[in-house]
Amino acid sequence: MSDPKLVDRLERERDTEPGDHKMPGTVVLTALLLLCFVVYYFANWKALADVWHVR
Amino acid sequence: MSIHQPPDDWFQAPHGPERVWIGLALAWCLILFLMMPYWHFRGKQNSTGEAYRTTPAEFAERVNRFIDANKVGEENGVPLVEPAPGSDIYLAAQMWRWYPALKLKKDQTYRLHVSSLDVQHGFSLQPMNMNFQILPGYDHVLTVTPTQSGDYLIICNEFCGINHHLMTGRIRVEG
Amino acid sequence: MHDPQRPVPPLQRLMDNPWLLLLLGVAIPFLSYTAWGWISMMTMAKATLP
Amino acid sequence: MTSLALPVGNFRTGEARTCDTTGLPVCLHAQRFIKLNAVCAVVALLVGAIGAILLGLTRWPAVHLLPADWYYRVLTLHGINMLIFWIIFLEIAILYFAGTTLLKTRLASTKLAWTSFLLMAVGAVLTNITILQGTADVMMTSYAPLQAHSNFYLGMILFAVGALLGVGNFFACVWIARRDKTYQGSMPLVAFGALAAAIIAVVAILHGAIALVPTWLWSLGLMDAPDAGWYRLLWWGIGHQSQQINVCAMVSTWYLLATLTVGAKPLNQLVCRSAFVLYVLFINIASAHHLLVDPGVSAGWKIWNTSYAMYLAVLASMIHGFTVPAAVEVAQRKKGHDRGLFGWLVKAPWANPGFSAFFLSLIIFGFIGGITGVTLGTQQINIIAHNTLRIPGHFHATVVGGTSLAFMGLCYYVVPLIFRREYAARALCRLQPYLFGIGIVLVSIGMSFAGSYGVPRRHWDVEFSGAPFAKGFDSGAHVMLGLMGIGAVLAFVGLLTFILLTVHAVFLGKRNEGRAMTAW
Repeated sequence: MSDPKLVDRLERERDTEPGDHKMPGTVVLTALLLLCFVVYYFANWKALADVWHVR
Repeated sequence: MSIHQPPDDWFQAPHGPERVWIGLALAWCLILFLMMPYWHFRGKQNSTGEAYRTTPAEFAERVNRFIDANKVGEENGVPLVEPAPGSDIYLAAQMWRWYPALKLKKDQTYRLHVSSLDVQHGFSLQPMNMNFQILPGYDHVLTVTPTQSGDYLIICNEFCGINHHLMTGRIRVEG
Repeated sequence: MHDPQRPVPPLQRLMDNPWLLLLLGVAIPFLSYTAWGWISMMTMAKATLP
Repeated sequence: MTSLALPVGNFRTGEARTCDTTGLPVCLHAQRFIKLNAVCAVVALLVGAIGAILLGLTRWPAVHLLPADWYYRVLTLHGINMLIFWIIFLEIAILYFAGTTLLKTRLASTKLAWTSFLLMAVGAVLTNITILQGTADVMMTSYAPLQAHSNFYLGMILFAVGALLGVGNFFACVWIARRDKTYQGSMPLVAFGALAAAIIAVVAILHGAIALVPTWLWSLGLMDAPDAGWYRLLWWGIGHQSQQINVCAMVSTWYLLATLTVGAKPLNQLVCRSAFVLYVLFINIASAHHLLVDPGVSAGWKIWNTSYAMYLAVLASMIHGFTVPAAVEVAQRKKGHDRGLFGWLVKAPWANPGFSAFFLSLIIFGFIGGITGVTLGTQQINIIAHNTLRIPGHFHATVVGGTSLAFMGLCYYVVPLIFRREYAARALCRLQPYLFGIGIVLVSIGMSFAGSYGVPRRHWDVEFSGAPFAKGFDSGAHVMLGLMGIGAVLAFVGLLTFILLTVHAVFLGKRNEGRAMTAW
């Protein structure tokens, strides 16, 4: 960021204008994350179920 | 702006995809949360951390008495012990050995007492890959039921000094 | 700069109060993790080695 | 150089300058301590890096470089320099930045800052010397009753006290900023994240003091050995908490770099701040996951604490994992990079090392570090993971691929903006985050899957040659250890590149005073 004016401009801008943002790419990325999470997590429960019983 | 003071009215409920994601993440976290209590009551693998206070000297004495009462042979210089199914069995961790070697019956349940006679050790059963922390002064009780027969290796997986990698033991499970 | 007409929500009050956050941030883990864990270890029964 | 008008804030004459690039005020006292702490951080990083390559080449069974005693010595050195010294020195630097520049206030106390810095530096040097003398081969965790030389504990205590004073200075800055009304109402988001990190640091350092002071007295022969279980409980109160400081500092760095590189703004301040509050309140109890297969602590304690009280801190990380890329996406689309699902990502400034380091850090932390961490920290699943290589596999994705990489990205801005020197060899700078990121991904994956085969961590010889009972691991485990070794070499090259570029820039780089930094 070499333009100092950019910061001034950003500072004056409001944070969020409700409803005018689209983020479909992020939705896909995070959905993928959740999918990996679910798979890895339950694969581990499966692996655990195969070992000796212990209380 | 993340590096400037936010506007006065920043306190706003999220909306759109962000709101949906928070809901989804919360639901997933609830599932994560429920899995542990669920497995605690319904699963077969739970280390509840059952333990009693002891001392290395007391525990060593108990291990020796256990060996004297149940010894059936020797393996690689380590006494091999065959206890009665359902009984209390003892295993000592010490720089750098697991003592004695155990001969167990498949599908029988034992109360395995493990403690350390010196520093911290890690009980790691291979290739089953079950791991427990072993501390001096703590009689760690694992109520185990071997479900497969075969020769199993106990390795130490908590650093315990220069010969840590030599600290191995044996559990033999017969069908 | 705050508009005095608008009441500040309680959650925002918490977020804008570093000292309260510090107090809660230290107290919660100390009670839940440290004190409880410590009590759990101290109340451990003695091994009955016959 | 310094702008004629004094910057906004409570600065006295000659005490501050206006940043030529961002227009933010920079307190000159704070700037000095940012520099000092950052330099020490990079020195610790270099020590840790030399350790890293030696360890990687030892645990790669085909190479098996070091003898056993040096393996454990270097492992202790590597752990402490990377996880404690590199990270905490840089975090204290971040606190000086956030506590002054972002709050538009002067540094609260120069004397306190000097005391803090000297204690930390002396502590770090003393600990490192003791380790290299071979009298502290006890690993970073130094689990009692395994004993190190008393200077090892003393060094750690000095370092911790110094860090606590640095954190205290940050809180003092917050105090005077509020008193002088240099900010009103809510502080900037990045400063809020730094506040969260500072609070967690207080928890960590208090636990460190309770654990290490009796241990130090024991090593001097003045006390009985601390109880092993008690020591673990208290030690993990600093051992894991210090990693939670990383998480907060890293997430703050993500927000900062997203702003600096693509002009991203948080979508919703309430969401971001709530996530930080969840960290402050709940993430610290998660240290219990180190004691999941320990004797003595009850199942109730384990489940309650490792569920982070219903996984509220996991929720927080998942929220940041959405809001950060979403902020980038929104900013990019506003600039016109609006094609399809991922046009915004394709058109992102991948040649800017600040951006590539930040975004790779986000991906590595989330997809590898986060997922594995939550899974390993599940009470029963820990039975098949505790003390295996899965554990370092996890934290090399969080602390190294996540935090360290994000901090490297930060350095690509700190050096031009604070040291006011430009990086040379720009092409190499652009390449560096990828080299390091890919290397560390291989290290993490190699370790994680070798650990799934049961390969233990902190273990010199997984063939157990010479042991009474011995059976090596499957060939699959060896493939994974090989992958780890190759990754370690790549990551080391990437890390060394970073250190050389940064040291060169700090001492010999072209000065940029009086003008904006050269854009990446």
